[in-house]
Amino acid sequence: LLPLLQAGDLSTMDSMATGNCIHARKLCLADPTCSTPFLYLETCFPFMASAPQKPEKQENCREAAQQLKNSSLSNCRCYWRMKNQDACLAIYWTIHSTLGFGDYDLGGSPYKEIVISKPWKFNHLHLDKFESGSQSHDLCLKSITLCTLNDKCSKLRLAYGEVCSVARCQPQKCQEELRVFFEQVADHYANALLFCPCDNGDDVCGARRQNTIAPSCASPMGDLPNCLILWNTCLQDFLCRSRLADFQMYCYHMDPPGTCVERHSGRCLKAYMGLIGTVMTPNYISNVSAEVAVSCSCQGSGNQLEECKHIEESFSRNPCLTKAIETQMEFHRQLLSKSFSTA
Amino acid sequence: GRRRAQECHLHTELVKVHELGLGHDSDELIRFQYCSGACPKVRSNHDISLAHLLRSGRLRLPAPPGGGSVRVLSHPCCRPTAYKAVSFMDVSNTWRTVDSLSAAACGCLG
Amino acid sequence: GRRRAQECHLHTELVKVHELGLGHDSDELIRFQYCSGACPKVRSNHDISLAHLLRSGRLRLPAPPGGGSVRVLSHPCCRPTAYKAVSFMDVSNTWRTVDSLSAAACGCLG
Amino acid sequence: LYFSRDTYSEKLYVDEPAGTPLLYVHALQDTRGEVPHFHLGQHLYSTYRSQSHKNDWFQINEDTGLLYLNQSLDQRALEKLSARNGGFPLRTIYLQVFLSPKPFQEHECHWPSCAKVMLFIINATMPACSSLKPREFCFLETGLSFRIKENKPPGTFHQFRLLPVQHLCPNISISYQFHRDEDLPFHSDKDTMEVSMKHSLDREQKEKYELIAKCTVRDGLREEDVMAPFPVTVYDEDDSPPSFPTGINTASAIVEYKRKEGTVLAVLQVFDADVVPSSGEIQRKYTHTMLTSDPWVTEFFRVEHYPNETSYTSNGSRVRAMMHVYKLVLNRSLPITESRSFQLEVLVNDTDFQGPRGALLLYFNVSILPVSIRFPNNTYYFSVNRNAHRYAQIGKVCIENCKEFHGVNVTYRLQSPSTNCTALGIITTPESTTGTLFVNDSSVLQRSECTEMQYTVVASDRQSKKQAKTLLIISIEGNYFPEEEGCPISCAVNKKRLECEECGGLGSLMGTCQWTFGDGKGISKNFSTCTPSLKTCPDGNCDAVESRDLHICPQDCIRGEIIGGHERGEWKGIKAGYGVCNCFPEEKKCFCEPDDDKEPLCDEVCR
Repeated sequence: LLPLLQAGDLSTMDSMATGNCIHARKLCLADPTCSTPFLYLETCFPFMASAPQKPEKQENCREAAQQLKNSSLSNCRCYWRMKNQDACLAIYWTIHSTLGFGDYDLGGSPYKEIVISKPWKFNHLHLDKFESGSQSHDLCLKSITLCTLNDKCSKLRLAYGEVCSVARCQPQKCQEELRVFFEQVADHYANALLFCPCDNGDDVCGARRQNTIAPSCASPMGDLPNCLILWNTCLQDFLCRSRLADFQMYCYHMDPPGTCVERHSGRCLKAYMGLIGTVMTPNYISNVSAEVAVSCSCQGSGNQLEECKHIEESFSRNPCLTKAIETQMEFHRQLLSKSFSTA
Repeated sequence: GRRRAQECHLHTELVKVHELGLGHDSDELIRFQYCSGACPKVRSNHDISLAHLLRSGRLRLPAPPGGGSVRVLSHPCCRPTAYKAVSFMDVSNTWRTVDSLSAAACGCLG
Repeated sequence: GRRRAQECHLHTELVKVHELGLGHDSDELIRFQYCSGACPKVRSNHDISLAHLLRSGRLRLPAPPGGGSVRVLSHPCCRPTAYKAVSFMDVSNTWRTVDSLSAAACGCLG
Repeated sequence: LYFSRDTYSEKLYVDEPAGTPLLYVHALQDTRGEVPHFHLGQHLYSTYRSQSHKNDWFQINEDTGLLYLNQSLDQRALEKLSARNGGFPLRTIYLQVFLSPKPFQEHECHWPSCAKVMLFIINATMPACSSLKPREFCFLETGLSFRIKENKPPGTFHQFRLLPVQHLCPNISISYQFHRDEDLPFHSDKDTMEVSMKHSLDREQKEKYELIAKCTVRDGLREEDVMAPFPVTVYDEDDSPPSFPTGINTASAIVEYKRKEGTVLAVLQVFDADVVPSSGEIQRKYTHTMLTSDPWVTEFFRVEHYPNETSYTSNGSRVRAMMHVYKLVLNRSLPITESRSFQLEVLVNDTDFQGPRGALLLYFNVSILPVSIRFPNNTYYFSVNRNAHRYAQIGKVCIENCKEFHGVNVTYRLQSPSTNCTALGIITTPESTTGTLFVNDSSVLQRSECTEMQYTVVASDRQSKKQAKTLLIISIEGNYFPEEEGCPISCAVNKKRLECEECGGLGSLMGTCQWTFGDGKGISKNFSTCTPSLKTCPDGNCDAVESRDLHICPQDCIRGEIIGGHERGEWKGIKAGYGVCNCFPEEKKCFCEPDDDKEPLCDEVCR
């Protein structure tokens, strides 16, 4: 069996340059048997399978895709923090978008993520100096303080904080800066900020956690859109589509069903955070609950109520996601409350 | 080195938002940067004379009606030459941004 | 008007040349102009917070090794923005000119 | 023809022998007499669709819909398939099953004419029967869920047996039935273990059946029951015509004072028991047209359509439906002279509904009343203090029902018989149709010979040129006292109460500014400040007079920088401030800071 190129346990670093789709495209263009079908495929529909196309055009596009099955392109992937991520994703979906399984199964994630998780060390004493005054055991506040104490985290957080502020909210820019934050900040800071535990009934902590991604600016609450419409809007933007495919693969496809693959839980949370800043931004449903959901409803779904519920429940009733979040919160409870006991 | 530490430069202090005296209520910490330090190098004839007149008491400055001391400076002042905004979540979990709250660079001015 | 007096503006003082402390010896009087006054209109959020942090004692400034006061200004400084030379005859009746001795205009800087 | 499920699934162990039956797919008829033919896609897929592989291992019986192993899936075959799975272990194989005579294109797998088959690969040989738990004989973990279209012929849509397990352990006795299956439209046959519909279904009666399937496993003396949910969703068809929920198809619309574009004049509702077409297409398929040939009507009126999903109770459960709201709205502002009555018919058409009664008529009885411009009383009396500064607001005049008017453009102006003692001006506030009187020339007030002013106020409607007039008498009171030296022209500049109340400023009524105390609770709407008139400033509204000159009330009108703890007004001004807010209109700048601001500490620290 092929070695499992998966989270954390890959000893040798698969160099980012070779496996990605930009590189694969260069190789393909140098080989006429590959470049001809690929260049044709680029004219098909850049990234959306359900674009209304004339039947014979769809047939030729599928033919072109089949011809590329054994090329380096059909195996290429993209990386989270790579340069020109957008260009890479565009190439990926040029290959993969003709072969969807209907509109609700995006067939695998474009991202290959080598998660090298370094144990998280932070200076308890330095932190306690600021926490000593306050008796609050608000671990979400503590994770914010930890971010403030870290140059990069603080800078990235202020960057989105400014364009998401009430007096100057620019939804588009706010979403963009949120994406930059979750892409570039070290995973453990992002995890601590987003998956910090709150004691039952501590609605102040819960409200802080719910508002940390500035929902009132990033996704202003009009009346809830239908989840199917939201899903299709996401599919039209290949960054959102990529993050959704990533989420679907690592948080929802239970292989085999009913089981959450333990090793995926960290990767699932990364996929979850990847959606923050897109139209399908998930968030906590209230300030007293750790349940998450996407802000959409199934009103007006007609005969597609099941598909709509499927989308809704892949966030709000997803055992693997819920378990991954609970595990992460428990980890932070022990990590962050250690300093209280020593204070 | 030691001399450089005295000269006008950027200092950082972690303060709680409600300590800023702007009326915002938040539990968050922010990085407050300000300028402090001496500006000896660029003094002019005017400064030297002014300092001497002040030191010798030759210049008596009328106290302003509203009380408080009158400000006379016999040297350039160490002040911010650039600012940056600071954002935080207040107690109602609304994101707020305060413009030009923190110094971004310092210089000897005047 | 009554208020304008407190704001940063040009002041004039008639002083003897030797009182300037520049080593010149002359019996002549010269018009020495300098800048003084408040700069309330040019402050920023930074200044308001810095003033509050200083006043509340929240900013403890480490005394510099050489002693003397550490300069932290919580408002722009009233300083000359232009200078002018002053000429006089010294005791040996030789005309002397000292550049940038007197302030020609004032402004709130920083 | 349509599949009764959009996804089928089954477990597949390595090395199961060729010929092992896996599962049945079932098709239901759209119309009687249709005969299903099942075709298997040529490729099988894994996690990544691009790495498909020729399907050499699975076959389907074209007539019975039985999917079976054509060739055993051994270790070598599994490795070959895994190699094309982007580096992930192969856990699930996807197949596509098509329905109809001609094979559908391979990749467009959408229900109802294509279904997905998920085979969960277990990389081990089939366990012995004795080691299987009762549940494993009965149901898969992925669960069951079925789709049946309403009004379609009844048919068989499921078969309970888990074929591979039953093929391996023939002597285990398994039986299935519905838990509490009285008066259900479904029948579970004990022998064939097939489930079929007793009759066609009507979604408007019940759209979701949450059944429980009970499986009884007998192995020798041991008998055990296993339960599993068996949900059936009834799919809708546009088979219900639109109707009036309360029988009301007529509404009256009276237009009097509210004549502004966008004003909602009347509302009617149309109910539709169907939920198709869905929200995406409903605006296109549910059309409404105003049946009028009078261009004037289409110019001044429009109908807006708001479809909302609703639900009602039937047979003990909720059934979704649609409530369509139709609003008659003014499309343009109506002149005050316009007066007419007419009945407007609107044709609402559910174009999706095949049948005669797919359209309805709405009736709006519209009556437009003329309105006149009139002053309530024939003389207004006001007084003004001799020390009032320019822009002091003396009072307001307005025509009868001015608060009611919307979309009517009334302007006010002053006419004065004499020219010497005339100090006032008037400004119109469009939104509230009022005229505000203000001091325009304060020097006149200081002349002792002027004790009274008389004006005629003229209100006119710009569109119809209709006018109304009234008399205005202003008495000039108090004695004039010259102001302190060095006072700023704007009250807002003052930062302390003492300097505030010893000076006047633009807009001050009595010649002196007024100090207002804040509540001192953080950033708050009531901040301390110096104002020309507590009545109008600061009140969060940069009114028509104040917007004439920033010096009057910068607290309400500032657009520039606000420094210190504050919250900006939506368009302009200070909505909330911390401590004392004072402003410098010349510099277009305001400051809000605690008033304990003694002189800054620089001197102690920086000499």
